[in-house]
Amino acid sequence: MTDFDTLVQKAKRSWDKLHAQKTPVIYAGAASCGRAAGVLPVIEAIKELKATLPLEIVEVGCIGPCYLEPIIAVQKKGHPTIFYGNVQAIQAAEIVENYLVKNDPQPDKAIGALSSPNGSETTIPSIWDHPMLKAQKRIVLKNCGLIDPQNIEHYLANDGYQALNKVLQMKPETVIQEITDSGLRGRGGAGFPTGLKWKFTRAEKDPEKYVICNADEGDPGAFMNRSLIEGDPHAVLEGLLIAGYAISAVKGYIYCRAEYPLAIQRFRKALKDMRKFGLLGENILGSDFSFEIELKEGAGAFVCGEETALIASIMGERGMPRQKPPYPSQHGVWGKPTVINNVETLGTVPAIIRNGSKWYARFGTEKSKGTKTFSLVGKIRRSGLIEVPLGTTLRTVIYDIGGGIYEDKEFKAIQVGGPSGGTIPAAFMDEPLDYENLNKLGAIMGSGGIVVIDSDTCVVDLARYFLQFTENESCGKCVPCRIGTKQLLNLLTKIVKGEGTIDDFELLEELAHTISEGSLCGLGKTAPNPVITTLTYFRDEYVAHIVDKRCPAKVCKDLFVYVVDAETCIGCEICRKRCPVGAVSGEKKQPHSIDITKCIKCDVCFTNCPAKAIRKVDKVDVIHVSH
Amino acid sequence: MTSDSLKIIHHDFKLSDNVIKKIHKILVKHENDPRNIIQILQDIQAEFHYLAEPVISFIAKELAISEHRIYGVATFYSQFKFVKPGKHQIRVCMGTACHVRGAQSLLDKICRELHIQPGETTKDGLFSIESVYCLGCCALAPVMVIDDNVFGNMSAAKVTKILRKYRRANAPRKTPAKGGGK
Amino acid sequence: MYEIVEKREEVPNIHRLIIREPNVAKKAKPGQFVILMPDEKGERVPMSIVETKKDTFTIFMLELGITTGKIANMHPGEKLYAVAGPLGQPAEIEYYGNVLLGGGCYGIGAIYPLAKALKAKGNRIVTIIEARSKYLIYLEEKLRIVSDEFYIATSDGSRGTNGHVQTVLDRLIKNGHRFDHAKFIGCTYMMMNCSNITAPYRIPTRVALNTIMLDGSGMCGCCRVSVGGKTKFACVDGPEFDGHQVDWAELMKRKAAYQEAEMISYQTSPHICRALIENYFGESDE
Amino acid sequence: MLVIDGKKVPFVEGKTILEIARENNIHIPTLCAHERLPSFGACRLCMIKVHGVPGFMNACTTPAKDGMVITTNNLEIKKLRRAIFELILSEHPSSCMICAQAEHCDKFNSGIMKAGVITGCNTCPNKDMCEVRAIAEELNFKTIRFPIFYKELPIERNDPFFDRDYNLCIHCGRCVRVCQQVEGAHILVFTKRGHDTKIGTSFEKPHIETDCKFCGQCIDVCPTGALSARGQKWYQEPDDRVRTTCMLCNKGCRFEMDVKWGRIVAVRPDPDYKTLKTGICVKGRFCLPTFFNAVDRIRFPRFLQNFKLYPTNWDEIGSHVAELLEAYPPSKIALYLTNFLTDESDYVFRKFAEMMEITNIYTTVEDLTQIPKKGIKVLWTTEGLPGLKNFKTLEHLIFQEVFPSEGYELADVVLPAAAFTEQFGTYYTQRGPMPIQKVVKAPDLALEDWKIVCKIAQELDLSGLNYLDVDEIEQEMGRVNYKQKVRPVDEYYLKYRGTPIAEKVPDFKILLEYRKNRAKPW
Repeated sequence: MTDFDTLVQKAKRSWDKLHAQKTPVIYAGAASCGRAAGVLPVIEAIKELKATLPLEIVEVGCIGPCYLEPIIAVQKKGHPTIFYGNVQAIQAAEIVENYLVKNDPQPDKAIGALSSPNGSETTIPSIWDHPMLKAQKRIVLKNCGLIDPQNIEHYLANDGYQALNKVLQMKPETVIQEITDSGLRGRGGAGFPTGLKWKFTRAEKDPEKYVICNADEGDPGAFMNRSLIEGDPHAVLEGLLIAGYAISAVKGYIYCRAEYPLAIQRFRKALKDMRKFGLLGENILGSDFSFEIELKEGAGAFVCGEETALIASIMGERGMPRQKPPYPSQHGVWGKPTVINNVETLGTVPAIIRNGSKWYARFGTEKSKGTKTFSLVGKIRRSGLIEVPLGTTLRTVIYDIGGGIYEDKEFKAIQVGGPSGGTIPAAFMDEPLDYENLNKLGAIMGSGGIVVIDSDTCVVDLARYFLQFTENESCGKCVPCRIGTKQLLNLLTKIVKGEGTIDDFELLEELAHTISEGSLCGLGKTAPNPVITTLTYFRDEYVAHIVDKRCPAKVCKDLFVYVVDAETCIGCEICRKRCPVGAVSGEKKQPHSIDITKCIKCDVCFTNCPAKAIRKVDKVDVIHVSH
Repeated sequence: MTSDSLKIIHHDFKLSDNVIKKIHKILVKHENDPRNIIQILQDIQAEFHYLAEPVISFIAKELAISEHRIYGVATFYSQFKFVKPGKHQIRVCMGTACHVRGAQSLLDKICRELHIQPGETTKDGLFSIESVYCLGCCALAPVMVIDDNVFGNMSAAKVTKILRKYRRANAPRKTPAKGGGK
Repeated sequence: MYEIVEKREEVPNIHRLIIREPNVAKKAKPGQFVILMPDEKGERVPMSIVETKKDTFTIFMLELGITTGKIANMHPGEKLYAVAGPLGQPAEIEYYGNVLLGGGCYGIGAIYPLAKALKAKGNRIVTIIEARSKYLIYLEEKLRIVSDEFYIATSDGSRGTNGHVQTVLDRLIKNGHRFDHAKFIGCTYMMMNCSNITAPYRIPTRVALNTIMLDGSGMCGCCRVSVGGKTKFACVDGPEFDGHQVDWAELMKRKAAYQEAEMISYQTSPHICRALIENYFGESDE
Repeated sequence: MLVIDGKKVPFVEGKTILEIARENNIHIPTLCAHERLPSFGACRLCMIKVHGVPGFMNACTTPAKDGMVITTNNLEIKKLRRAIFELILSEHPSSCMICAQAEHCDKFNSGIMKAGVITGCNTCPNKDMCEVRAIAEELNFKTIRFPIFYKELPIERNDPFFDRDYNLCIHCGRCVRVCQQVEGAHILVFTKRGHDTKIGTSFEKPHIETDCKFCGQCIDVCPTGALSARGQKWYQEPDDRVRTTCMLCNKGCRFEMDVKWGRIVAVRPDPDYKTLKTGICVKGRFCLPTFFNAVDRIRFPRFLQNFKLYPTNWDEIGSHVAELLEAYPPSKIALYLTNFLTDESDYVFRKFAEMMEITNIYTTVEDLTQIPKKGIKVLWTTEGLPGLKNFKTLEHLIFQEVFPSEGYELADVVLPAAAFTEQFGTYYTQRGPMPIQKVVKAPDLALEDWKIVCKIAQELDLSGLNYLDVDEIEQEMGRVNYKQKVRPVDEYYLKYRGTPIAEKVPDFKILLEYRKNRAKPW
């Protein structure tokens, strides 16, 4: 019995004790998204119950469906554990009491159940049959939402560090071969085969090698890495250790975004526990493999997601990318060979080692193996974090898992891969989601952020939004990116204001080509993607903005005006009172009117009108602007 | 455009003894290693809320590196501030999901309410506002964060209510006899 | 006396100065100029008067060299060493009918008083202004108010026509515009080209020459220009002359007479810009 | 073996494609590359196509590999290069580059308009050596389709010696890289990020408040007019470029000096002399032209007559001095040899003293204390000296100097000496004997020191001292194996002969005044 097995036995005993204990346990989803949805007041409310009712509260990560947050799960001895969603602070105590005392699981509020060993049956469907979770294949998110991220024993009890223990008996080369055979590719965005990357770096002569976990995740609209770190940090750290062993690195770095304070706390706690359990530092688990991990916080720079900029940032410099070659595998941090892997890539490694590469290679398509986590946000009914095998069609993701479009509006397109990605129209709903296909469509997999947009979103404005983001986050080193993105933004701003001219089309395309061909790093090379894809798939909207001076989605403020529809207006005066600039006039109970010269289009009247009497009308129809 | 308008030297920031003591504590924590300059600056900002010129030139002397390199690194990252921020820091998320759900009009509403532009601090020093990219709770777009508490599903109407709550919390204690404010 | 009441860099390299000098303000007529000296060792630089109020007058000074550099570094409230003027003959201001006014860089300011005066006489004013780029255009609103037609030309095409006053002028004439009188103020090269365009159409053309000047009262003769074969003094006979008579080549050679001395003055007594002194020793006499 | 544009070129390990192309004089336009600086890859103009590699690579940072087939100039690359250059021009005051009237305007206008804030090439000091203009001409650039963006940054003139107008800056980063090489400097850095990136110092401090050495290397590498030396611009093309060695101290820095209108107008480190790590010091780089062109140089020989120094010619003054020297025994005559004499002048003076049996040869101010002890009557000094008044025994003072420095008012005879940039010779420095080249003619009647001695020797009809030129003296020194030693003058010595440099160069005075409590002012 090596000391590792004793560790695991002890962990399993405490895990089983927790699940079989008499006193009921409340699992609360307390990742950042849970807290934003108000889980902390819910926990406070349940704590007050402790005075009357013996119970224990365990904070767990997010199980995925953010739209149901805050989520709690109530575990009662001899009964299935019931999950409840959208729990507000006031009704929290009542729900828990009903189930524990009155034994009434309130099926209407429940979102799913988890049968406990030799527990009684229940009519509530299993949580895993919940529409959002059914079609998923949770490998890297296996523990998220179920285990306490701050308790290493929970991880150990669920096959934690088995892979590391197994790897320590294997030769590093075989570990690399195993990862190569699994077909695992970088989940950060480029999709470079992980096995190859490790092989190149291991081949370097210099003995001092490093591994870096890229947790910068700057893409707006993407939070997969955060959820994974806050839900199951040890999975990532175990992957980092295995990578370190495979290329015989001396040290590992974690570069985590400063905007994720909770994730940083989870990492700190996990590292402390690993040291205590002998899983870090000298002779890990008694082997001759020693490894140190240092956590470095980013400081607010999207460009630091790019490899060489990240390396510069770790070295305490300005995060300005460097030309490749030489690639980081030959000349990385401190000039030494370095492997840089994304959080999700490292998180998947333990599962591959445990179950073997053939098992993992069964998932996904011929070239894009395995599963990928996506953050499903925007105008979707069921938004949240999902993990599906690569090659799943967009239709399954949007409709089966995502539950279709919010308020049943018309599904227009998805924006995938963040500011370096592209906008894929709804017509490609049956396209499989994998690296090759997305590149073919002009987008990139990127970190996997899918933002669903409906007919109320203007793609030209969306492209402008992304350009504004990349222009703001450009490091400013090379000309095409520093000046090109600014000029591209100027062009789009002109178009959005209705001042575009015909030759702007040609200039847009040429400038986009110049930036992507001329830029030094990934940020610049992919910055024009949003413009290029929207130009290819939604050219009619550009024509509408440039030629007809209309915004079909009524988003571009300079192209439409607010008008009150006299018939439906009930004269309730809400708009007149709420208007910040006094642009609305009219008597009580009489149809009101809006002075379009004063109106600053703050949208307050449109959103608050009970009778939905306010219309957005194209400016050209209202005012005959003489050219 | 004479050049003296360029100077943003903080004469008002005094390098008192306990300030120096705090700085030394931070430097020692990072082994006086210039390679950890970013982590050092993060601790300095956590301690003094912004990076003042006297502090940066002091650190430069201690670590024997050029203060200009430190300034160059500090101005690269958006986390570092060079102006005294407000007591309460408001951050409006401009991530994709929030943008698509009207974050821009939310930001405009707050700026109208506080009469400042993003990156500035209100005259009474109570609030400073900035737009940030993706705080990672996209499902609750649009999102506003004040100091550490997060407000999801924000709307223009809620803004006034929340700001008033903060103002009241910071209003000077009026003697109760006179009756509460408006 | 000679206090700088207000000073602002209107556009890069052109400073708007309001100087308190009662009798210049009272007596100055459109087209006249003043000669300024920043300190007793400074050169005497001529400046067209743009506007006059109760006891102050406004000039738009282009910073070109050491002396205008010294003035450019002065702050409101400081005093100039000397202000001489109003000097030179006032511009011819009568009713002509259609009048064309062309202004280039500092000339944009200089044509404004002429435009106001000519407008008062009932003329129909067509104004063309030129600058290297859109960010160097100033006084636009005021000029639009007094002009019936207003055109802009920039040499990089960032605003209005891509070209110069003569490009627009040429196009207007070819489109059938008729002018009874033309006035041009700006760099010598522009005034020459415009005069050459108006010559074949025999449009009476007046140009305000910006020669090197010393005393400004006809004594030293360093502002001499040959106009129609005769030698004239720009300070007393001018500054306005018949554009078609001016010997431009000679004027240009004269203007370059002191290139070497100007360059050496940067070297031997490099102008210690006041910001230098104020920053270190706070000696400025504010 | 590589193939560039169809031309076979030898492969060299460890070199970038640009270096190899340059060595085989294949032209690739660049802006941010500089042979003395590490490659940076920011301007992206050096894009080339390597067959077999998708997309374009930039030549300056891509290490060459054996067997590469490279195209530097096909249509696709030209289009991309033009588009990138158009972006650069859209943020640089480039109206003169694309103005239709540019040639006529240049021909017509006689010289550069010396503007304060630079808004176009014809007001820019860098016009004739501007690399941006060169590329504009090479690409025959005529229009910019993008809206022009002017940064509206204030012009920075709050420093001695140089002006900074960052509106012209194209962010090539050369100045940042060269400033990093100067050990201990690292003053100019990139600040802020993205489109607002600006090169500057911490909190936009003037350089005088930083540890800037004012070595001026940032100005030398700046491809545009953003960084310029205030006293050394506007002269456009120099008439001549001469290289010599500096004699302001014993380090032996090499200069390249621009000459225009018979005057020194600019100084920069000798480009071929790359061993100099920190470039040249502020005295050589910025003060020299102003110093030697100061108006109050001693120009004519003078002798005292009823309390006034009358100018005269060399013949008359020669005989006058000869009489003076013959009137006193050699033991009553003293010679003061400054450290700033060229080796030849020093040798000729000592040979003259030997012939005249003058043994009192002083080289330091302490030696002057022997004057009262030995009752010296006549002092021939080549450097302005302090406190000559209180040597009561002195009756005659022969003052041979470049400037009327300390002691000039006591002189009976004034002899105008030429500065080291106005004569040939050698000067023994830390690097051994270094050649001194004549850059400009000495003002009016000023002569080399050794020529003055020879003139007086002629009057005293001493033989063996009538040398035609410096080479003659050098051969003689070689024959007699005359051992010269390094002068005890270090980089921070603030005078040249007797004149403090700060006295003639106002900006230098400010620099010393401001940094008086620093161990080393630069």
